[in-house]
Amino acid sequence: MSERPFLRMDNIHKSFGEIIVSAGVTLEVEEGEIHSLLGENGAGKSVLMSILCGILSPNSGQIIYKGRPLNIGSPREAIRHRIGMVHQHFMLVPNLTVAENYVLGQGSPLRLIHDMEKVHARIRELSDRYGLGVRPDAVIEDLSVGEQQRVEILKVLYHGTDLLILDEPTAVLTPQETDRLLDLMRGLVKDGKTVIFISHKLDEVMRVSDRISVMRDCRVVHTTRVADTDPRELARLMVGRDVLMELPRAPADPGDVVLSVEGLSCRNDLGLPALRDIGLQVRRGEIVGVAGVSGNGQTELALAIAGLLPIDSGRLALNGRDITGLSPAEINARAFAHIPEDRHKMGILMPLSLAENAILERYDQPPFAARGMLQRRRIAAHTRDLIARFRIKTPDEEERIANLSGGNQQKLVVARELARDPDFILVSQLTRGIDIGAIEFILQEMLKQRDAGRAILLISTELEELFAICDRILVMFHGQILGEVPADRSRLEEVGLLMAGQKAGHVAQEA
Amino acid sequence: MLDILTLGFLATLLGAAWRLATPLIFASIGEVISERAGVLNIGLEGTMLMGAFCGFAASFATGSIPLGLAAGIAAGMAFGLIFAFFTITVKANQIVVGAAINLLGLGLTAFLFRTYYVSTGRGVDIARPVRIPWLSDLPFFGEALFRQNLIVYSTVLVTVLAVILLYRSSFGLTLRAVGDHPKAVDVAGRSVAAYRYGAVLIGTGLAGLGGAFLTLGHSNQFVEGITSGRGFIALAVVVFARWSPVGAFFVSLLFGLFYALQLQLQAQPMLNIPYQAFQALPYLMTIVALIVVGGKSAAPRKLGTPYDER
Amino acid sequence: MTMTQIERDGRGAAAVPILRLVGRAVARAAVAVALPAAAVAIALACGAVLLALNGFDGADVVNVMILGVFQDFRSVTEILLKAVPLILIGAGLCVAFRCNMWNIGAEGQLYAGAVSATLIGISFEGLSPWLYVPAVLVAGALGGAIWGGIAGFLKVRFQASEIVTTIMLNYIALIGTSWLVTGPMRDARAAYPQSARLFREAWVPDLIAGTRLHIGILVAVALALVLYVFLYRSSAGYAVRVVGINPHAARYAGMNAGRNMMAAMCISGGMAGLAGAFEVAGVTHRLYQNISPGYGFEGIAVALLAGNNPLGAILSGGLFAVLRSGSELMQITSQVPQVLVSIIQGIVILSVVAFAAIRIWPRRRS
Amino acid sequence: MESRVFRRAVLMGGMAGVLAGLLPAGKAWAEDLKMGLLVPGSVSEEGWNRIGYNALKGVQEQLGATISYVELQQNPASFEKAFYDYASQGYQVILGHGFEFQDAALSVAEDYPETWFLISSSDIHEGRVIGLHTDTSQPFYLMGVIAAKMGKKAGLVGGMEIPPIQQAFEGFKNGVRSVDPDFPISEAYIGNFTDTTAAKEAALSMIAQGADFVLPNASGATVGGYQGIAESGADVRTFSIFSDFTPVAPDNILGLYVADYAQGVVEVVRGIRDGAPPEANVVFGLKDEKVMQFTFREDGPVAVPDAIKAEVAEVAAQIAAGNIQTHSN
Repeated sequence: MSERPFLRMDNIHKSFGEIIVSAGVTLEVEEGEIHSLLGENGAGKSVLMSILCGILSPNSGQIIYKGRPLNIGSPREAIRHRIGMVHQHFMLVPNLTVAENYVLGQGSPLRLIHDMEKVHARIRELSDRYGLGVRPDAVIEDLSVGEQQRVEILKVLYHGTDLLILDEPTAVLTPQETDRLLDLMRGLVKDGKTVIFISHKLDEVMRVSDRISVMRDCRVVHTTRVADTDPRELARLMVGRDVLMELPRAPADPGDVVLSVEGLSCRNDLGLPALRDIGLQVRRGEIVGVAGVSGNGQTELALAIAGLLPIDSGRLALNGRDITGLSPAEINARAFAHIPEDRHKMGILMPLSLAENAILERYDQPPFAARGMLQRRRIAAHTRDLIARFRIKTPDEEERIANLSGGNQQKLVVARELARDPDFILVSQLTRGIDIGAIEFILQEMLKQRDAGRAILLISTELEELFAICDRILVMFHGQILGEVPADRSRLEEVGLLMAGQKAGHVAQEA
Repeated sequence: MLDILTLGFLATLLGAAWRLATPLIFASIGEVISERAGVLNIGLEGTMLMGAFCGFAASFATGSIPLGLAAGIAAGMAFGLIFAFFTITVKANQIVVGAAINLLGLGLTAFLFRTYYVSTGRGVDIARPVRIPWLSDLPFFGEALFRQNLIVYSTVLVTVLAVILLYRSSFGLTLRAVGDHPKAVDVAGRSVAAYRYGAVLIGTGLAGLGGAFLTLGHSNQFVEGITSGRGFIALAVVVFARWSPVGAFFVSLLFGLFYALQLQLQAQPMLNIPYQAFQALPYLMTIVALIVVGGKSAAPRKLGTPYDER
Repeated sequence: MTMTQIERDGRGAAAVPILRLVGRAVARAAVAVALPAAAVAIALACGAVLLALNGFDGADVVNVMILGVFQDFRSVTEILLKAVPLILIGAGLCVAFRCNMWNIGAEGQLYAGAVSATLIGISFEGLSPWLYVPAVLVAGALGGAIWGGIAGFLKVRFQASEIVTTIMLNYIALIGTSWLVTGPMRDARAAYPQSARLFREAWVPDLIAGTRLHIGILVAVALALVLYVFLYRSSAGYAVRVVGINPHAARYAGMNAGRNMMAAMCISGGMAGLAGAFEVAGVTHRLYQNISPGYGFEGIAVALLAGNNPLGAILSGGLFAVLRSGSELMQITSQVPQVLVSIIQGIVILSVVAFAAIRIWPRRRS
Repeated sequence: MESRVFRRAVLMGGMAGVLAGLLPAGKAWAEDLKMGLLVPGSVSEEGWNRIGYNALKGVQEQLGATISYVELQQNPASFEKAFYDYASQGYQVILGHGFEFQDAALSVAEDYPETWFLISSSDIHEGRVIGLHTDTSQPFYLMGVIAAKMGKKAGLVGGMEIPPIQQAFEGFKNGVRSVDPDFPISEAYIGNFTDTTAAKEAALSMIAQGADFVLPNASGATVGGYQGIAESGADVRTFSIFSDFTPVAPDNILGLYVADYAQGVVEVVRGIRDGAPPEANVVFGLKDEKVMQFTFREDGPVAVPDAIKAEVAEVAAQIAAGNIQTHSN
């Protein structure tokens, strides 16, 4: 660490209500380096950078930039100090042209825009210099995602920047585009700029960084030069937990195939290929894990199986019967349960009571409905039963679910899905954002389900969770299943490497 | 035979259409600006009424038309400020607040008019037609089209200014961005709320002007409910015009034309089309336009959505 | 019964276990009534200030507008008569708003219902009232449901904003009615533009002889209850609410969002259409071009004040009927312009909105 | 049309009713005369509704009656209630100012046989429901005669197609045809009574198509019509109807037709009070000079030639004598 760092963020705290998103982060960046921020989703990387850019105000902490304290909490201050950020969700106005986006917010509001030709010329010049191929008069909404990203990067360069922050820039890029981006970053550093590169992809980070800071649980847990580390260490730092949970469990006794997926391919909501020729099977009495760095197709896999995302090709079967192309309602009716990735987006209805949330998919089926009417006594009894069995902390079943903690909300989702007596349970990010006690409880419940003969597919970015309950683990990378590893903690590094897209010699090859 | 095929008829029709379109042009261009910033103001009707009443009252008191127009604009903006406070600062539902604004506009203008002006029975002077050299001397069209008052002519100016504001100024660029991607504006260091306040105030100011035209540029008196639904038609104009000020100008003219045509065709004894058919046409056409152009495709992406900084 | 439950119930009326649910319902109702009541109080206060500033007696707002209308029995029946369309429309709009469908078109739907009811009511002489009255009412409800359903269809099929289409459909319905009563449906013997009189067998029977109050008030209250039960006790209503709260969750749960949106528009339209049928078959017995003085728009405020709860719409519909009658009374006794009621309604809406914001703000600020 | 839509859209204070519970109704008042008025629109507008209000004021001033009025915004559902309210509060005379109140009055009269119901512009006579008809077609007939003698083409701008307006226009047309059966007349309705802008444009479009004698008759919106006439130059002629619109169109107005309806109503009510109620429906016409005043302007820049004035006077006398039928029944 140098005596006078280029940038020092000191003990930054930030919380939204009771949710802590930055727990005393300290980060130092030196001039002229590519500094990677590595960490899982929710580790606090984007929040930290938003604070640096003035979009979010921290509760406490200070930032020293170029030797002087930075007046934080104002985007214009950051712009003035030539700090530029390329956001994960592009800050480009879709109905404006590239050049218009660049002059947005520049100068006096009362200024007339008459010198657009000059702007165009400068954009072309910069675009040529870095080989970005950006056309200044193109309208954003007509551009592909990769093109939009180049527009975003050039926007920051256009405004003049000494410190460039790239937030998950490769998440939406093809491998070829990623290569070009990494080359560009090196070129920028050569021009004397400093780059902060946010990613959770080990391979990219190893390829391009000078130094790496690993974030976990809203803190920087380690900073190292790239030469002093290796992907295994980084993987461990990223996913590592202080407490390794050892849940007692019997060896699996897999039975018939319940879910079978063959040749599944589909696109994400941006129209980009998300899944490529996925094949997998889940048998009665086993838990199959799907590991992978987020953004490698796990979300789409879950949605496609649940019938919530149209598929391009492939076949899905449940209990030997074809379910390809069926509606979510039809799939739900085939002993299929789904614990969704984002409970706020899909799993629960915040303004409603626990009881009303407990019947989400079965609102029109007996015993909860009879002759079209909700059977309130039965629903209440059922919900009380779930509350008791899952030890959900709530005054009663009439409480609004919004008033519960995240862990208790998730318990209700799990309880609801398990109560449907499914043959197959699709689980995404089972323990995201909930406390340790609830995690352990939920994991144990999943094991009980396995032992009761159910087939479970657990998609997770939490390796610890996967190792704790899975029988075997599939690793996804770039929309494909790269390999399968037995769920044995000694194989953790192997999984880490697969997550980074590296195949080791002794890993069983799969399509 | 039918008088309607003559050039003179056409010229008169266009002249009438322009006058009938004038309040619509002001209000709809104002609403274009407001909606481009993502704020849907269905309270235009009440706002126009305020403009009509306050314009009348100010002119009544001072005898000055310019002061009356200024008062109309100011009254519109005052209502705009209420609307903006509730929708932008309090982040309340824009439809609900707009409905309340309509009630307030109608109630207040009628209440005050009855309390203070009913028994006066006196009108105000209205803006006189102004001849434009050369144009007004054109045969047929000069006589009918270019013998309007300055307020009517100023619709062209307002349209041009709106185009410059929206498409040629830094303010307009940011304003359009606010309706489409407010976060990008926030990140660029500009206040989304300030721009939305600005857009709403411009929009309601123009609506106030549109209302004031009715009492200061066309009739010389305030009548309860004088706007007669024009605030709602302006909303339709905006959709039909696909959120473009130039489009709003011409769609308003088109709607004005329907109205003028309806009045003129009734006066043709040999034509027997129910005049209601023409009255319903603008509304039907707006629905068809929505189907053809698609509801969402042209609308600002964040129309009607309060901006949450998080 | 845990301690927490009992503590919570202490806020309600009863802590006795068996009355637990009742107690909570009372507590919730108290909260649900307190805020709208405060909003109305603020609005009346503003009205009083406005009156005082303009040389009237501010106290009239309470003495005349609220208390004055309860002076005799007939006045009360007239308030109830006014409440019929307001309750019907308000309760129906609760369903649409719960489904996040901004139906501004109840006025047009009322007209569509009035026209349909009239068509049936002037066409079949000699039918038994037991058959005829229901037929007329059903026709009205169907007419309104179709008119609302058009906007629903345009939304689901073309993503056309229901806010714009319902406003447009209002005008089309009003203009269409005007054409019908001055044209094809005009009563040739009458000079005033109006349809023929509905056959007597089609008239909605009076509830109390000697007054104009017809059984529509019972139907309105009953239907508000039915819609409450539909929304909160039936599985179909549950789906409507889920679609309104979170369409993603609705899809996840296997619900068809479009179908539910259509249902919500048809129900709210049907209620407005029924209100139109009651006006024609219960009050005027003819179709006029001014059959509604704005009930469809007032219904929006009724639903809003009711917190989008059909049960609440019974109360808020009644309250708005009182305000309407009261403002008429004020014109007679104090020469206060009747439009005062519009001002008060506008302020009621803004106050409700502001209260909702105050409840959310502390959370947002923390 | 927009006007009605508008009113519904934002004005919810359309319907009215009299809840006279607060009015003093004790025995001491039982002998006093109380009169109520129902008007279909706002008395704040110059025109029809104001005429009804003035009649009520006249009864108050000349007969010392207690008066009350209520505006009903053309909403038929509220008519019966308003009659009931007045009748039940012991009002002896209720004036429904407009033909549209007739049905409601008949229905309420069944329950209140002692109450007098006066209905403006109606020909009814059933028990104590009595039509008071100001036969507007008579002065309009005279205007038609003048138009046909002085002009080339006539234009009529109406509010809504309702009987008082239609009948007046019919009188005008009959008057025109008595002079020249082929004289061109155009006629248009703006569809409401509030849109002054539409009334003005309708007048302007008629003038553009050659009309040189234009009459607006659209209640509150009437003034818009006179403005259109005034802006079109002194070649266009008109008459001021119901109120004095001379300040609006000083160069165009040939004369005034002013109905002192109040005087007529006062006489009828006086008869009722004194035990001499009308025995049939009442029609006010040119014969009732106190009620119907038809005058030519002497001071204006435009004037009717004396020859025509004399002819008009002759026709007026014939009408007053009942020799000329100005409208069909």
